This record gives sequence, structure tokens and C-alpha cells, in this order.
Amino acid sequence: MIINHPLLGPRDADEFVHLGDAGLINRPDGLAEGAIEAFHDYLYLRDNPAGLYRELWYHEQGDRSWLVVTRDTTTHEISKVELARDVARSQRRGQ
Amino acid sequence: MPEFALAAVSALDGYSQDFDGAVLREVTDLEIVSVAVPIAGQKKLAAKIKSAYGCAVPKPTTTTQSKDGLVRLVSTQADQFLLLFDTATPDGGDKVAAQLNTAGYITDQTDNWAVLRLSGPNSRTALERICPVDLHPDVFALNASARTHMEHLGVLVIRTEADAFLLLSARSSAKSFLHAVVVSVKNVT
Amino acid sequence: MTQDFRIDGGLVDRKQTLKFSFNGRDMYGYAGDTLASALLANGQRLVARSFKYHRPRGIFSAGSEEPNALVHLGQGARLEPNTRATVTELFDGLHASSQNHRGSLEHDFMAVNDRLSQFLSAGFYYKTFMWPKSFWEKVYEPVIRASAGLGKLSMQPDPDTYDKGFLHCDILIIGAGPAGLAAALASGHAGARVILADEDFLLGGRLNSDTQSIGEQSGAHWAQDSLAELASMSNVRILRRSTVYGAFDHGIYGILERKTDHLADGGGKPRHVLWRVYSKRAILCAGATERSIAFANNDRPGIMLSGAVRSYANRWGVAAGKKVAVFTNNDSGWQTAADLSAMGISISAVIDTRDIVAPMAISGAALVMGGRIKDTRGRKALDAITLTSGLTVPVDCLAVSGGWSPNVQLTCHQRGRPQWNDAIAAFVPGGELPKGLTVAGAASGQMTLAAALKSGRKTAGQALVDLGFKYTSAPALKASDEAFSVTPFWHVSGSKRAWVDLQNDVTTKDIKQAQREGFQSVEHLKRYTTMGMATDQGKTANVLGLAVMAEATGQSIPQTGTTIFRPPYSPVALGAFGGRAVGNEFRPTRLTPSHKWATECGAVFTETGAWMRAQWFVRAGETHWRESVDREVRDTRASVGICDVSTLGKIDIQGRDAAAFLNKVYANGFARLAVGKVRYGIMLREDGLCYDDGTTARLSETHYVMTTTTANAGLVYQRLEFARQCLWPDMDVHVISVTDGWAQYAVAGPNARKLLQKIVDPEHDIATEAFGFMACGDVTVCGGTAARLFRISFSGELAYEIAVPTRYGDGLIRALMSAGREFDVTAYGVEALSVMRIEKGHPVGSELTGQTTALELGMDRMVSKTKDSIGSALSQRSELQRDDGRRLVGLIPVDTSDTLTAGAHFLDIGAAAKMENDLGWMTSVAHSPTLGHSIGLGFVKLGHIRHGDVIRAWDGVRGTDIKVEITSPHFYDPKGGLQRA
Amino acid sequence: MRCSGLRILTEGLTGNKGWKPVWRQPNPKPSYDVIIVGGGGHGLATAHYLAKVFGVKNVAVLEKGWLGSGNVGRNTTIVRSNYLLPGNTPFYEFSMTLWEGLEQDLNYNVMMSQRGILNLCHNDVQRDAYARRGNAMLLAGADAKLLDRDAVRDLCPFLDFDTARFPITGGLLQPRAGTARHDAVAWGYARSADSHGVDIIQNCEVTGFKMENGQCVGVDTTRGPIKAGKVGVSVAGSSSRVMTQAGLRLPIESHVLQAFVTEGLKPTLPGVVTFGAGHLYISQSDKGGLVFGGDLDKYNSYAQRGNLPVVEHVAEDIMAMIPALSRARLLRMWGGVMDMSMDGSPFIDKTPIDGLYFNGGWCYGGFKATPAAGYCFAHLLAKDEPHTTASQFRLDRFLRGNIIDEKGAGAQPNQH
Repeated sequence: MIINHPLLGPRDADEFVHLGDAGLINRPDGLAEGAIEAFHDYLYLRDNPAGLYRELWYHEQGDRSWLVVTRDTTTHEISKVELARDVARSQRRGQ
Repeated sequence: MPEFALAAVSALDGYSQDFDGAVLREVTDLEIVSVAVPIAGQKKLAAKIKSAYGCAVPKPTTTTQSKDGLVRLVSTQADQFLLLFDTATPDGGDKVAAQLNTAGYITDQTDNWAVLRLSGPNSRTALERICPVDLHPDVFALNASARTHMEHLGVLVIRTEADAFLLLSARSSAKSFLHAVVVSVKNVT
Repeated sequence: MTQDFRIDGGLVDRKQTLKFSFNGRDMYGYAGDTLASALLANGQRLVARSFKYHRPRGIFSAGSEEPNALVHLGQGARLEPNTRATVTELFDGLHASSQNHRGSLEHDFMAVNDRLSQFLSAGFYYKTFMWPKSFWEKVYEPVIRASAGLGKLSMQPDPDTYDKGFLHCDILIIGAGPAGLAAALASGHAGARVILADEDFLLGGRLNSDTQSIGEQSGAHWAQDSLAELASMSNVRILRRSTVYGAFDHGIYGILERKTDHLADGGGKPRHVLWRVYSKRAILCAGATERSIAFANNDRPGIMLSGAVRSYANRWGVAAGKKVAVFTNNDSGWQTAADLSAMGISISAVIDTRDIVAPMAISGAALVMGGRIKDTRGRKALDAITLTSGLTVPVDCLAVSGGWSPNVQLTCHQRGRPQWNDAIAAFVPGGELPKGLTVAGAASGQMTLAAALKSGRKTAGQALVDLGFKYTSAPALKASDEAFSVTPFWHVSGSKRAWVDLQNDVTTKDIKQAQREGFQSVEHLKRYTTMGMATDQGKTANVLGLAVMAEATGQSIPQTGTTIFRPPYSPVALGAFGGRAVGNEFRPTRLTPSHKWATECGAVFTETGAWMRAQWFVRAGETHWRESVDREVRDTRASVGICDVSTLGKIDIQGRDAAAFLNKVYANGFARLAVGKVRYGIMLREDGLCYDDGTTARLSETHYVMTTTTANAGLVYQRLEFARQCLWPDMDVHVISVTDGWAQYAVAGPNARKLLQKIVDPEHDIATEAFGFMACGDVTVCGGTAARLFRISFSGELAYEIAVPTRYGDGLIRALMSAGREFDVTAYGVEALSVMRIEKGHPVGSELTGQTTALELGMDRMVSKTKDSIGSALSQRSELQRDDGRRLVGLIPVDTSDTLTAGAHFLDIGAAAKMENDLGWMTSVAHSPTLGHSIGLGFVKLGHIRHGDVIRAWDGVRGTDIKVEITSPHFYDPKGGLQRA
Repeated sequence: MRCSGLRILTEGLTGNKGWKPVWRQPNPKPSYDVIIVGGGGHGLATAHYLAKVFGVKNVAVLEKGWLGSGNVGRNTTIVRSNYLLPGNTPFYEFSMTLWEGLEQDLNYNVMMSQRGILNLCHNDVQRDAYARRGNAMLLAGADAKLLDRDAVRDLCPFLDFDTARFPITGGLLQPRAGTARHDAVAWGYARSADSHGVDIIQNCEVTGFKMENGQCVGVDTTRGPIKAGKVGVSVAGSSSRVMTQAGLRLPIESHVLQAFVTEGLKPTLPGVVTFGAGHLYISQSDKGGLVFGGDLDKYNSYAQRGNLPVVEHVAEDIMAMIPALSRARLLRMWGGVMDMSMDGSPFIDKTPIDGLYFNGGWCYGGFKATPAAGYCFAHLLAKDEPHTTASQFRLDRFLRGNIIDEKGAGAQPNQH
């Protein structure tokens, strides 16, 4: 596969490490009420869609960026690649 | 006069070898200093770099050079870049710190790396055997840089001339990296 | 042997005679021959035995689709099984021999299977061999295994080398036949970066096998001129002997280039290069493959594909037979008859299954329209055919054409599903093709030369336009364009066996039986009968088998299903995929700064991850490793020892928010760590289990250096980047690895300070008052060399870790050792390091398995409940907080002469060795020279309240069962007074 | 119709014309006591044990494609019970005992071949970890042998003992482990279930669950609605896809695992061998092909195909372990969709919805588990309580922290 890195251009996915669902960016508050249930859903439960999927990749053999890649899990087609930091920041502002 | 003196040794004992259409040398005495850009400190740092070296902070995949041509700045990460320059004394970090003082977070990286210079008409065909990044001059032009992997080793590759590449890889695995490059050269020459 | 079947013409170089041998018999051929063409030229009809029935087989095709002519190529360590004679380029000194027979090729004892065929029909093995039960492994299976398989491996290490590479292009053109060449010319002229790859050594495809002309030239000449023109373009790269074996995601294609297989001597260069090609567009011009017709005994040597017979005559100047008949359901069979006849080969008959007027006259040949072949004769070589009309024709070669199947393989490697095309009675590319891939020429169903040339150019034009190149269309080339006509005809029904899959011996009977048993979907059909599962992947068989099944079920072929293909297009040597990863080259090796020095000092090394570390240092007179290790421990604890700890991960952490950041990633508090101090920390995964530990030193308000375990350095770094980029993106914190940048040595033992005072420059006071336990700071050593000093202890002794830039690492270890001479300093390796940490009860990888909690490790107090750090929440889950769970304890053998073993499980005295009684396991053991006996660490259920109890360390796989006493894990200086001294 | 050598003889002499369909092609009835969703190995085995052992015969198995088209026909056919943790070991050992009698139970030769599995180790820490595992296996009633370097050499002289980057120091051997003919397992279970009256319905995709006041009472399918007393879902890689129709999110991700086979070769490997300094398992089929696999591709996927990096990594491991296989040729590569759970261990459990049961999360270990998974799922469906050997495979275990993590990799499916 090829990931079109927003800063570096197309790179072989071989350079990257795949973590999982982009939802892992939204870490719950560990001190809040019901933290265990919140973290259980955050860490363990997955939509695991057959289709468009937003996922985290780490450019380990490159610029060490974490990326949010939007990819179709049935065709492997990649439609969008963002810097995870930008996504995380915009979501925080959203909150 | 101290009882014990410490001699510096290079990663590859100054390796140097000529092949048919390719020359491979270890580059020693190259100081490598990383500068991390503080959050909300980009402008200040860019100004400092400009005044200290007369050039811009390099954009991703590129390098810039100081006005006097002695310092090369290489983008390595969204908020981090390297300065490469020759020096006889092992105080690159301090030199850069003196220039930038607190505008950026400085780490001396010199001893983390082994540096090879591969040049000659066969250098690109040799790298074709281990480098997944497209090094065609139309795509990877003069002063372009890329961080990738070759034979399971992380490598920073910079095109310093039409036919010459600077290759930086981790110092502890330098011998394996040298071996990978040498085999590639031998396989195509 | 003389080349009795060599005729005039062909594209071989008759000036270069090559000597080769088959089954020990010397033969001769010419440069440009394949092994197959040379064997035919020498009249060698019988070349192989079939997989199941061991039927005599000859050469069937002229390409990589060959199902029959598989041979052992080469000798000794270079022996290569299952090699297709039809694509093996002849070279001087080539050795080939036949495979898969007991006794000689001519007299194969296994041929008895052919007599028993009615009992060996499809799936017979699923229905028997079950009684008695024990006989399967002992009797039946060994027999089956021995007779199964085709060729054999030498089982010697491969003397040849392999390499890989990466290529980038705008347009990859797959196949250099008429369509491929036309596409390449158009793309090359437009200035695109082009790769043209073809599996053959002579490019041109069918142009070299047929007599059609292009413009005023012969097709073969046009091909050579076109190639010369392409070779002159700097933007075009031509890859000969290069098979595009797979289409992968996002325009990545795999190519196997055979570099030296055709040379008598490879000159030490890699045998194969496995290219990973990154393309923006790809054009499949792979042509089409002819298929056979099923009729009784249609597998005899001499029965060949019609196009192959034509190829051998036109390209190689070889007559596949002296009396040839043609059996066809389409026009291309007639082309064969015409070409051979024109070359003076006698055509006895042309049998066309179609009731049409004969398209041409063939001198001396009986033309049978609407004819059928009922049976054939000749055990080891064809000698006659009999028609349903009763007519028997003596022939030594039968050229069969059941029509042509476009080579759609690569279009199926992702989501493509071929579609049936009635006009050419074949599957053409369909469904969702790999993105960026288009198809031209015969591969797309364009079955005439003119159409192939046109579609090649047109398809390239579209790709060029897509990529923004200027494409100027050129006048069409003049070439034959008579319509290709075929009327489906699949098999002649009869009571005898008619072969569909030649290699796996699948006959029409097997397919009909599969239908009777309900294995009717195409996938069931393949899996049950093994049709299409042989080394040729059913290139010549699948469509035929599908047609027979369709007829049996009364469905149409598309209703019955379509056959799709998996990579690789044709088989690829594992060595090529392995590349250079042989022996010590499998993975890189990391060396410590003291490696050279350690080698000089008789160190025995061990692999820890990628690192080579000194395990212990053998001194004169030491014959057993324990002597060395015990001495290293004793001398360190008695005076001072030195160990290279540079392999620990080191991460430079800077930023205004560095302190807050560390407080997030460590389970214990780091917010209030003072400048100039070091703290031990444990890291949890978000699931609350421990995954790493280490120390972090604060060098300034905004600057820390973290150490990780050797094994987890990369993982911790990754998690830190995740935390700062994804979880706390607004924190001003920056991390960079400095693992390789510092040579770091542990200096441990009562005399550690005295030794260091000789190295550290006098202006730096390291007396305990000024530089107490867990202190750190910048110092200079040996007259001004910058260094870092940490007062931390893994051994439990008064200890420091001193770090200098790696370039000085070799110098510093030598300096430390000579400075320590007056204290009888010892260097110690990882074994002694491990002994001392076990004596101190420090957990390492054997305890931090990723399955253990801070509670189990006895570090639960370190997990702060007052802050939200990674893992803090889920570490509080009920099952992870059980107070009746396991705890880390020390273990001492009751009989101190016993030796403990790691991996032993714990059982109560008298308890049966059953899972219900399992109390835990021994994680680490050592012989403690300090205590004079074996000690261990382990997890024991309720261990924290069982100190003093005696249990058993049961090690069933090692056959030991030892009484052990549960103790505190801290065997040595539990109060820690020594390290504070 | 019973299978036997005699039968083959008589059929052979009469032109093999008497063979009957191995299973019927029934149309779905309006209602069943139990509907199994998924006609793979697990689903068919569940039906077999429901009908034959637990006496529940009014059962339908619904398969969206062709029978056995999932992982049961795509795996590397390895059967073993060399597990470490008490939550797993008894279950896989139970499965092993069922394998050992499967031919007789099914009257179908699935070619269960106990030629052993050898896990190589390359350093002392690894050896001790294998000792711990081997002892856990013995405690659970399985078989295990810890071999030193010489014993490994006697067993597999062709391994690289002389030039290896990571020298072989020994290994853990389970002699009773081995391989089986994967397709035959599906066909054998289907044939037996069918003979006990189970309706196996192919080309019948479940499109939704019928709910009545919070309870599952049937399914909607491409061949119409079907009522059921209980619905058991056993669809491996499609687990999330199917269960989301019932509004359930699972602790599962779907990942692609590739498998490979070489051209047919005369016997070279004794049994299954796995590499300890990489990720590789390799064996040789009765037909002569070397069958092997390694790591997941590591990204979520529902496409039954992988990419080059893993192919090359696996081949590198082969070259490092058995250099003599260098000239063997890779014939075919393919992929299966793995239902990777969050701790690498499976689920056989009731769901929060009454009448709806789930069997999944088998990761790459589903094939060896087929008999016991079928048996235990049938047990749960028939008796509404878990079989003792499967009592830990609960859907709520992560909330309680009762993790069954053989590798200690944490809540990251692609690391298991």
C-alpha cells in the first residue's frame, strides 16, 4: 500500500506502523466518574466497519508523524490522510 | 595533565572504497545537531535561523544551506530539523545553542549517526536495490532529503550533488548498514 | 543424439551450438532454444510422468502455462525441481533430468496407479484409510506422502544469492507482444517514464511465433526494430526475463527478473532480482493462452497445443512431428496447418469440430469438417488417432486448439472478476480491475494482430492523457485483421478418460463425479478434484473444466462460475522473496561502544534483540561460564565492576511542559522531580498492565533524559510520540532518541566512587554529600571531555552510570579499566548483571511480560491514584486488584544444593500436578555467589502472605520437582543501605 | 451413505456412478429451533454436535456464499494445543482430543496427521518461557517436550544451525500436534450434520435479526425471513458486520492474514516448525506443497488478500530458518479475514440480547479450535450455560479485567 503523507508525499506503507481506530485520539478523563466503563469502551470496543475507516498510522521509518488515514477496508482505497496532531487539536476545539 | 586521555573513534574507521562508477566513503567530523521547534515558537526560531545562518528553516523533504554554505539544514520532522556542519571540536550542540539560545530545543545528535557519502554514475542504480524512495533527479532533486529505511535500517538520505548522496544511519548498526550499501554497489557494478 | 527434428528457419542462432544433457544423454541445441525446443529438436518425446497416474507425458505448450514438461534442472545444491522446460533458456552445459517416477522415466513402477485409476477417482482419499485408526500416520499417510509431490529439493543451502529492488514509473507495461510494444512506443514518445517487462528472453510475443507481417516487415522484424527504438529512449526501461507476478494495492506490482539463470556461470551476481514497482498506471498486454479439447487419451506425448506446434516451427525451427494432424474448433488451428505445411512438414489431417466450409486447402491433408477424435494410440508417444467416423490416421503429433483464453490473471489479483464473452468463447477482464490498470491486446479479447496493435496504442494514449502527457495519435499500422472465429467445443463424450487438468490428472469423469457428489460451485469443484491447483494454476485447464461442469449441471458457463487467480502469475523462488536475508544477514546487528575492547578481553557475546552484548568475560584458567560469572559478581560486590549499559533506550525529552508530560506517561509521580535528580518510574499500557520501567533524569527545568529497557526502546518512543501528538497535542514537549549517541557504563561496587574520582575531572565533586544517591549532572572526564554522571544502582552496590559521546566510548572503557586496576576492577557481562539484579529482586522482561500488574510486581504503591496517567484508570479493574492474586516473591531451594529452573510451576506439597493446583511459575533464576546457592524470583498465588512457606517448583518438561521456600524477592541488602553509601 | 474402502472398490468397478450428493440443497423452512449463522468450520461443527450429541436436530446453517468459503478453506491447517494460560489450555486440549477421534466420528477422512509441532527458541529467556508453557500444557493434560539444540538437530537437521543470525538453542515440541485437510473438515461436518437432519442452506445471507420485545426470534435473509428459538452467530471475520445488525459493538477488529503454498515437492519437513526469531510457521501438505504463514498484514481489512511487505518478511524468515528451501517456488498466496479480539482469545457467550448467541474472536487460531468451538457453542445453545473448558471466553471479561493475553501484547488486535 501507499500512504500519501500530507508533508512528504506518497510513501510505501511498509515505512509505517498501524495502531488502530482513530477514536483512540479521544482519550477519556481518567479521574471522572465511571472512568473504567469509559476507558473500556474507548480501548476495547470497535465499530470495525466494512467500508470507510479512520485509522492511526505512525511513520516510524520516516518523520515520526502520527497520521489519521481514511481507508476503505473492503478495497484498501485511501481517500484522505491527515496529521493526527491537527485532527486532535481540531477535535479539542470542537469539545 | 589528566592521567587518562580519551581518543575519538569514528563509526566505520574512516571506510573508503572506490568501485566501478561509484565511490563510497565514511564522512567523519560532521557535527549533527537537532533543533525542535517550540509550540508557538516557529516565528521566533525562523528569525533566529535567518539572522544566524542567513537561510530559512527547511520545509519537509528539503534542505537549506547557510549563506556561507558551511551549514546544511535538513527537515526531519514536522517540528524538528537537523543542522549539519563540519567541525574539528566535539561541541556542535553548544555552537548552535550559542546562536539560537532558547529559540529552539537543541540536542547534539552527532554520535547517534554514522555517515556515508556515495557518489558516481552508479550510485543511484546501487541505491535502487535498497531504497524504496524514488531518487530520480526529476523527483528527488539536488538538496532533496528523505527519511526512509533500507535493509531494516532507518536512513536519512540527502542528494548533495547530481551524482552524490549523503546517507545517515544509526551508529550502533553502522557496520550492517555499510555492508548493505557495499553489497548493493557490488551487485550493480 | 542428432537434431532429427530441426528444420530450416526460426530465430535461433545456428552458429552457436550448445551442448546439454537430459537424463544423462548428451544432446545439442542452438542459442535461442529453450530446453523444450531443444528436446523436441532431438526427438525426445517422453519427458515426464503425471502427478497421480504417472502417465507418460511430453511437451504440451511453448510457454509458462506448461503442465507436463517439468524437470529437475541443474545438479547438487543448485538442483531445481519442477522447472518448466518450455521457459528454460538453453545454455552450454545445462543438465536436466526427469522427475516423479520410481525406476526410469521409461519404466516407472508407479504407473500401476494408471491401472487402478477407477479406484483413485476424485476425493477417494476422503472416503477411506480410516481403519484401523492408528494406520493413518503409520501406514497410509507415509505411502501417500511419498508418492505425492513432484520434484525434490537438494536440501542443501543455496549457493546463489538473491537481491531486491525498487522501481518507479509513470506507466508499467506488462508483456512485450504487439500490444505491449505499441503501448510502449506511444508512451515512450510522449516522454513518460516507462517500464516494459516481459517474461520471455526474446521479446515480441506471438510475433516471433507467427508469420503475420506488419507493414512491409515480418512481425518478428518489426518487434526487433521497435525494441531497438525503445532501447534508445532514456525514459524507457526494458526488463527481459522479467515476470510481473502480482498486482498489489495502489499501483504496486511485483516483478521477478531472472538475471543469471540462462548463463552457464552467473559470475557471482544475484541470480534473481525481485523488484517492487511503484506505478501510476499499468497496462496489461499479457496476450492469451490456448486451451485444449478433452477427448479419450488426449494426454499422450505428441499431443500439443496448436499454437505451440506453430511456435516450435516458426520461432525455433523445430518440427514437433513428422506426420502432424490438427484438431481445432477455431481458425488458429488452420494457421498452424498452413505454416507447417509451408515449411514442408506433412499434415495428415485437419479435423475441425465446426460444420463449416474448410477455410483453406492444405496439400496432402484430409480435411474433416465437423469431425471428432474418438481415441488415440501410442503408450509413450502418440502413433495414431481414431475419429468417431472410424477413420484412423497414423500421426506422431496432434496439434489441438480449443480456443484461446485471455491472460486475465493480474486483473483478478484484487477484485476483478472475469466476464464471459461469447464472441471469443472465453473469459475477458471484468469487475473491478486494480486501480490504474487497463488491458490491451489479446488479454482484453482483441484476438487479431491489427486490433492488438491498435488497442495497445489506444490504451496507452488514455493513460498518457490521464497523467497529463501530450499524446499524438499516429497512423494505424497495417497488419492482418481477418476476424477470429471460434465455435465452442469442449469435449468428445465417451467411456474412456479424457484429461482436463493434465498435471493433476483430472479427467471429465472426475468432474462429473464431483457434480454427482454436490461439489458444483467452481470453488468446490477445484478443491474437490484439485483441478487448477497444480503448478500451472490451471492456465490451460480451468475454462475447459468449467465448461464440462456447466454441461453436467445444465447451466451456462457464467452461471457455473468464473475462475479467478491468485498471485503469483507464475511460481517464484522463495529465495527471491527472501532476498539477502540469509544466515547472519537476516537482520542488522547493533554493536555496543565497548564491543572492540570486549572482543579483545575474551568476551562471550549473546544476542539481545538486535544487540550483541558481552555475556561474560573469560579469564585465563576459567573453563566453565559459571566460574567467570561468579567471579564477576564477587569482585564487583567486593570492590568494583564495570558493565556496558549503552543498549538501554535513551530518549531526550525537552519542552516547557516536559514535567507535566512525564507525569502523564509514568504511573508514578514525576511533576516534582528536582533538577539534578533521577527517579525510577514504571510505565503502564492504557489497559493498566506494566510494560516498561526505567529511570528519568532531570537535567534542567525543561530538559530530561529518559532510559527505557533495551527491548522496549522503540515501543516507548512510539508511545511517547503518540501521547504528545495525539493525546496532548498542545503540550510543548519534544522527544528525540539518543540511544546510539551515548556510551554508558555502570561502575558498581564499594570502590566505584574512588575509581570514578580518577576519571571525573577534579572540579566536579562527586562525594556523597555533593552527589548523593539518585543524583545526576553534567561533568567532564579525562581532562575536559563532556560527560553525564548518574548515581543509580541496578546491582544494589554504591554505583554510578557514566556516559560520554559514543565516539569516546572505546576510550572511556579502556580508561576506566586501567584506572580501576589498583582496585582489581572487573568487567562484568549481562549474566552477572542478571545475577545481581535477581539478588536485589529487580524485575526485568521475564517479570514485565506485559501480562503482569504493578500489584503483582509489588509496586502497586507506585501507581498514583491522585492523577490521570496512562493506564491508571483500567489498572483499577476488579480482576486486576484481587487481593488473592499472584505476587512476586523470592524462592530458595530447601536443599540448597538443588538448582532452580525458570519456567517451573509452583504446587503445594502433596498437590497433584494438575492445573487446578497451579500456584504460579518461576520467572528468573540464578546461582548467587553471594549467598552460595540457587535463588529465584517467581509469581505465587497469595505469595505476599506466604513468606516462609515451603512449596514445590515442579518442572515437568525438565523432569525436576524441588522443594522451595517462599521469601522476600530482595535477597541482598533489602534495606538498600549499600547503594546510598 | 457410509464411506469405506469396500465402497470405493464397488463404486470403482461400477464406474463411480453411484456416489450421491454429500449434503442436500434444501430450501429454508419457516422456522427452526436453532439457526446457526455462518456455514464455515465452526458453524457446521456446531450443527453436527447440536444434532448428534445434544439431540437438537431442527437446525439450519445459513451460509451467505458457498459452504466452507471462509477461513476453514484458507488457513494453514495447523492443529495444536500448545497454549499457556489456564483460560485457554483446557479448551484447546479438549479440541485436540476431539480431533483425534474425528475421522471415526464423521466417517470422513479429514487427514488429521499428528506429526508434531516444534517451536524453536533462540535464547535462554525464550527457552524458559517455553518451559513455563510446556509445564502449563502438562498440567492441563496435554503433551509437551522441551528439546535442546541437539535434539532439535536430530529432528530437523535442515535448519540453519551454523550461520544463523539468531542461533537455535532448542525448542518446545508437542508431538500430538499436526495438520488436517481443511476443506475436508468442512465437508465432513456438513455431511454428518446433513445426515442428522440439519438443513445447510448456501447462498443465504443474513440481512437482519428479528426482535420481539428485546429478544431475538429469528433472522431476515436474502431468501426470506426465518424464525428461530435461538440464533447462534459464528461468522469469524464478519462478526462485527453481522452483530452490528443487532446493535452490538464487539471487542474485535477484522484483519487480513496471508497464507502461502509452494509447488509440490517430495517430503522434506517432518511436521510443523515455527521460527522463534521472527514470525513463521511452516509444514508440508500430503500433496507435497509447503504450506506456511506468518504475521498479520497489521491493518484492518475485509479484503481476502494482503500485500508484499508481509510476503517478503515471511520469506526472509524461511531463508533464515531453512536456507535449503531457497529454490522451492511459491505457487500461490491468499488471505483470510481474521476476527482479531482485543486480547487474542475468543468468545463463546450469550449476548446481552436474549436468544442471540455469539462465537467469534478466534484470531488466527480458529481452525485448530473447530471441533471444541463447535462442541462448546452447541453446549451453550443447548443448555444455556458455558461448557467448562470455555467458561472464560466471556464478552464482558475486559470490563472485569479478566484478560486472556497469551502474548502480553495488550489491547491491540494486530499485535496478537
